[in-house]
Amino acid sequence: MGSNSEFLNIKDVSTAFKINGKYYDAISHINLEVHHDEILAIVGESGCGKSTLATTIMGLHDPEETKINGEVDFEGTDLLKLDENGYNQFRGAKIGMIFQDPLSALNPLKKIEDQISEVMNYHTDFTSEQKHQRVLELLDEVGIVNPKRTARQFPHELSGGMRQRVIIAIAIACKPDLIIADEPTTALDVTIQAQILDVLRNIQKENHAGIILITHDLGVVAETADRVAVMYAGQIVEEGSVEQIFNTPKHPYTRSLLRSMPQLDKENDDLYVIKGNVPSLQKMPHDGDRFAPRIPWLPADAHEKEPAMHELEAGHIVRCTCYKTFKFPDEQGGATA
Amino acid sequence: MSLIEIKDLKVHYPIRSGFWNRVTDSVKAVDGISFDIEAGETYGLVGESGSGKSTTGKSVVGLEKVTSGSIMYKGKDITKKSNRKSLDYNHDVQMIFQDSLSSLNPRKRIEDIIAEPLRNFEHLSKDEEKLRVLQLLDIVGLDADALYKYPHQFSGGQRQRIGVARAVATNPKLIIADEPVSALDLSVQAQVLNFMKKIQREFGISYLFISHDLGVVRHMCNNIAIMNNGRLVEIGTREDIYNHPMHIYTKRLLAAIPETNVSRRAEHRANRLKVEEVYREQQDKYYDKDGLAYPLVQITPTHSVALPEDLAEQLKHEGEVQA
Amino acid sequence: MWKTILRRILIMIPEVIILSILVFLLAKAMPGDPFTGSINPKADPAQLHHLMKMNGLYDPWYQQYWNWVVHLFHGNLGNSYQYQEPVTRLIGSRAVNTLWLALFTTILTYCFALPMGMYAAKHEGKLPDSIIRIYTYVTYCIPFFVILVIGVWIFGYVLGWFPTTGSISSTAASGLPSIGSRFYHILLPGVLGALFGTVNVVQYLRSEVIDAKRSDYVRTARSKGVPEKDIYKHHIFRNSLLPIAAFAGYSITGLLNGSLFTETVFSYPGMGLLFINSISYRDYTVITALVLIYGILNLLGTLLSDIILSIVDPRIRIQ
Amino acid sequence: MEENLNRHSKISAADLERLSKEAKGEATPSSAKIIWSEFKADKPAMAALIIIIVFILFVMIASLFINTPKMMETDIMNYNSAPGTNGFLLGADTGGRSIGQQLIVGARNSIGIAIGLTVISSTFGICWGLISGYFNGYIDWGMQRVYDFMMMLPMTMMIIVLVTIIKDYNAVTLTLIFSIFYWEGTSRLIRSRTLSESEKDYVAAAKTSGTSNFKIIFKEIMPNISSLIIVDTTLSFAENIGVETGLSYLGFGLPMQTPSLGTLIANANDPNNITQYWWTWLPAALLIIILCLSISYVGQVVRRSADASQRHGIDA
Repeated sequence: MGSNSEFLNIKDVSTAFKINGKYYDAISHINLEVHHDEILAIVGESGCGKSTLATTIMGLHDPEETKINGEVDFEGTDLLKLDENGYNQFRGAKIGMIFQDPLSALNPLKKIEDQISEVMNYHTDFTSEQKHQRVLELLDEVGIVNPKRTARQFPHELSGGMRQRVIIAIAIACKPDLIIADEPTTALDVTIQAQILDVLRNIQKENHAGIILITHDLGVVAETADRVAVMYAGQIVEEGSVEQIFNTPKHPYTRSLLRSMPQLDKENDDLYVIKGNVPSLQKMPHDGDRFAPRIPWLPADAHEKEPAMHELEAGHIVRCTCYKTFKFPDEQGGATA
Repeated sequence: MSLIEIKDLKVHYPIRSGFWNRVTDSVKAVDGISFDIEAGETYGLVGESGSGKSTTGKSVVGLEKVTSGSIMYKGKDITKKSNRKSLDYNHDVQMIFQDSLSSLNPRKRIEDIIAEPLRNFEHLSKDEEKLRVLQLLDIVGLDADALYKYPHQFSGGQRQRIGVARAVATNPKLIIADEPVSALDLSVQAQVLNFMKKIQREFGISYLFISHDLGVVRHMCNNIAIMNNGRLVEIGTREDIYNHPMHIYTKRLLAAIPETNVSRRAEHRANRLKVEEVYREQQDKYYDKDGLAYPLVQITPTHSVALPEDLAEQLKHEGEVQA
Repeated sequence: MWKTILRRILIMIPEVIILSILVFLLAKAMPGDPFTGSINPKADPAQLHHLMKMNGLYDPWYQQYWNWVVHLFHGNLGNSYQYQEPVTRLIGSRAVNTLWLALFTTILTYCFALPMGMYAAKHEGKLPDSIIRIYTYVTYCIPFFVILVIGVWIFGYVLGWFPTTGSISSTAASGLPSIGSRFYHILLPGVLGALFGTVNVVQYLRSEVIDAKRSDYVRTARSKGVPEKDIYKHHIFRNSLLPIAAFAGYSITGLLNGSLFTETVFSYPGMGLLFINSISYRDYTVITALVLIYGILNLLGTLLSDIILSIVDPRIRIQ
Repeated sequence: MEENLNRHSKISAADLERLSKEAKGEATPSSAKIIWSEFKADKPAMAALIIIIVFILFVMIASLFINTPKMMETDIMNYNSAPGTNGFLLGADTGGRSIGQQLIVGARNSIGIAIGLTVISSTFGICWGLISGYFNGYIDWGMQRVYDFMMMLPMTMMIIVLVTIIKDYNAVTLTLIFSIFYWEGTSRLIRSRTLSESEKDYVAAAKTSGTSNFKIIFKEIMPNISSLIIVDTTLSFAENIGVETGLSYLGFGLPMQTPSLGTLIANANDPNNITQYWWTWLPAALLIIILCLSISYVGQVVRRSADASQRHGIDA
């Protein structure tokens, strides 16, 4: 996992959406690297900008409604500078994407085989026989029991888990270096979720791909990720290895999130509740720590004016210095609200 | 006597096919389940999508036409509409829905939404009613200025709390909570669950808590039933289900819960794959020839499992030996 | 699927029977009789009485109905009192004209509507979209017969570009010139019908395309690296056009209804004009036959739509 | 409950007035206000609305001063008088009757029938759609069969046959005959929306709150499709002007002695009139076009205000 294996370098990327004629930042100044052979999880609650980051990398935004700044360096190319045609050389070929809702993400009127081989039409010069073989191979690889039969079916004839496997097959058809999985298991049952995560992990091992796994589910992160970036209100607030994040979380938001999970042996206690709400796009605070309003008991001088990222140990980065003095109200030395 | 007793409940939907469009088969959404809910407890009903848990909840609250079986409340079978009417059943049994946006009428103000059950079941003066609504809003942690607003002006968590306030309005004995927090973010989920617990403590309400999230269910419920394909496969206390699961389906479900302890994840994964393997191998043993679960057999006073007789005997014996 | 179609047809039978009874009774209830006006006004009442009796007009209604149905099954719709010729032959010659015009209008409608709907949706919210939307509002709300009258006035009388009556010029030679003349006669009503009949197809297609544009499967296609042009071709247009195909059946109803007006304004000898004339002459046999035919054509239109839809959409396809 | 609540909530009767006053200050505007503000923000829409209202009031009042039987008397002397001659502002027709006066009376008749038809057929169609969509099972099945049958009937033909059967019909009977056939479009639209509304949880919540079916249909579901109803009703109004005038044009609408915009346009059936005496029919045709365009434009504005994302006026 040396730094020379990084192939995706997101530098200072901001994406703003136009709402009633004005632009509002959905994500601001994101810096991230993705390496080969790793699963990077991006975790946060809804409205924190995780999906916007994914669609920004994929170039799926309508240029008239969005303003994107920064640089997405993918194997030496700045993706954000590409035109539509240039982007299409990457999409599907070197970057694959997996979506949340497996039913609507498949064209209801096309057979599974056609939907998988479509991606090969544009990125390979396979003959139709080769494509057919590859489709069967892929379906087998993602764990579909009867590839021949499934290839001939329509999406509505498959179960949710099967459909998600098909989506994965599409994403990996051209052996991409990067796979972006946006909430790939949210719509699925927990037993299916476990299977899909296994499939993802196996694919990553086999293809030496890098995976960006976007999810709100801390359990999924803990089970699957190698590295984790925690996002809040359009910014990354903490980044580190999965052990660093789960065993020694630093940022108040990370710690609050982990604390609000239902926990073993504390069934009769109340759960921890983070005060307030995630700010909406239009009401995003622009100076100071964006999480400060939700930990009001922490004195204002505990926060930096312009919260910067601080590296605590190799790979473990935290925004703002407030983590040093932060304590929960019920902890020793924590002030009451 | 239990608060509510569900006995051999079946909800089947006919499938019509063939030339004359006759009923040739049926979808057995709920296929003969029985359980009791005690006063003041939270009863968990767990299952994957399509297991029939929501249908069960809707039957208990009277929204679903029951094919056969009985739901006894105050000595009357409320699967009959006339009994529900004569008991003012929904005064005592209310519901919280999963989708908070869809469950609040977008064209009604919050006051009218919360007051709806009051207007139908309790005849209060205007001021009494308004006071009651304000107090209910206060209890779920919302300000009075919510009164004349519309549902879309609130966040998901706030809306779900409005739903809770409406369900509590008539001081019911039982609330059916159908996936009340699955659409919510983690921090908001905590808030709603806390309010539900608080209300239970203060008003002595029972919940039928329907969820697919085993973590949340463990946090909320004392007694739990696991549902699979329209049948119950295991019933027990929290302790029974989480520490001594007996049915392979329960075991498989528990093994699939993601492990948050990062250092144990390899071990956990190996365990899950093992359980998965066992599940595949022993499936015929735990399900009958139609792939359905067997009737429940009592193993301990609190713990029942859907097993064929020979297997049940064996397990009972093992249990005694262990004890 | 054949079973489904057959079942649909079976369900239609009682509908057609009820319609036939209804039509028959209504025709009977119409005031006047077909003879008083058509023969010598000084005719002997006894002779008239005899005529009525000969034609079975004094029998109880169910008897008359039964006779009518029996004849119907022998392909005999009776004689037109007004034209003194078998109704089947009379309607047959007129039906060709009506269907010819209807077919032309339908084809033309789709030729106008499909590109318009797709273009509007592709440029959603921009100028072309607004123009097309204004166009559809305008054509939607103005009553069609007003357009026809103004159209025939401007293009037929004032400019003199198109014929204003008939279905074929009396001087046209047989063969190619006769086809040309027929086509010349349906050109103006057809174009007007198509220009002002596009609104349903355009709006439906536009909203289908816009939905498809925003759908997740199109996003999937984008993430596959499919060029925009191909996304429209293989995903958006294909998926939006399939349900549109089913509209063709339903549009029959509208066209038949419109044929009464079109044929009156253009004095075009089709079934619609025949109906209007027959009403004035109380020509029962023709009236009943025409209402029945129009009703059955409406039914077949709906059936056609259902069949098309089930063929093109695998989700509805029934084994 | 009361004691329970009093025990656990710090709000008491003393706070009632203060709190509800505070809440009123935060209240959200109702949808009627939103529609009105949309009209205020859109000048052409306002103009269209004013044109329609002023025009309807004008013909209603002006027609009171016109003696219709006298107006309809034939006067050979004024055969096809051109506009501005013989004291006819808009000319006269083949019977020497004033076109201007006929326009006013005809417009009143046509609009009156259109309003009557819209009220009756929309009310019926809305109720039919709501009931058929809300109750699944046999009620819906039966209603659907009736609907299918009605859809099969060739409407215009049936109306013509009925008109010839009924002796001494007048504007009221004519409106009723039209109403038999013109509720279907509305009912289909309402039914499909009701079907999807009925599946939403707020309907289930109303059921578990003990609300009766009747109340759920008309007080819970109907307000949620009210914008659809308003839009559909305005557009049907524009369409219904075409229904009566069309039939009158064919000669099966209002009786000969009752002028309608349709009978005026029917003057164009005479090749002489259509080529030489354009004033006998063209004003009526243009009047219908302007009227229908204005009404439909108003309908579009209402539709837009119902869709929050397209509003020009205030945000809710």
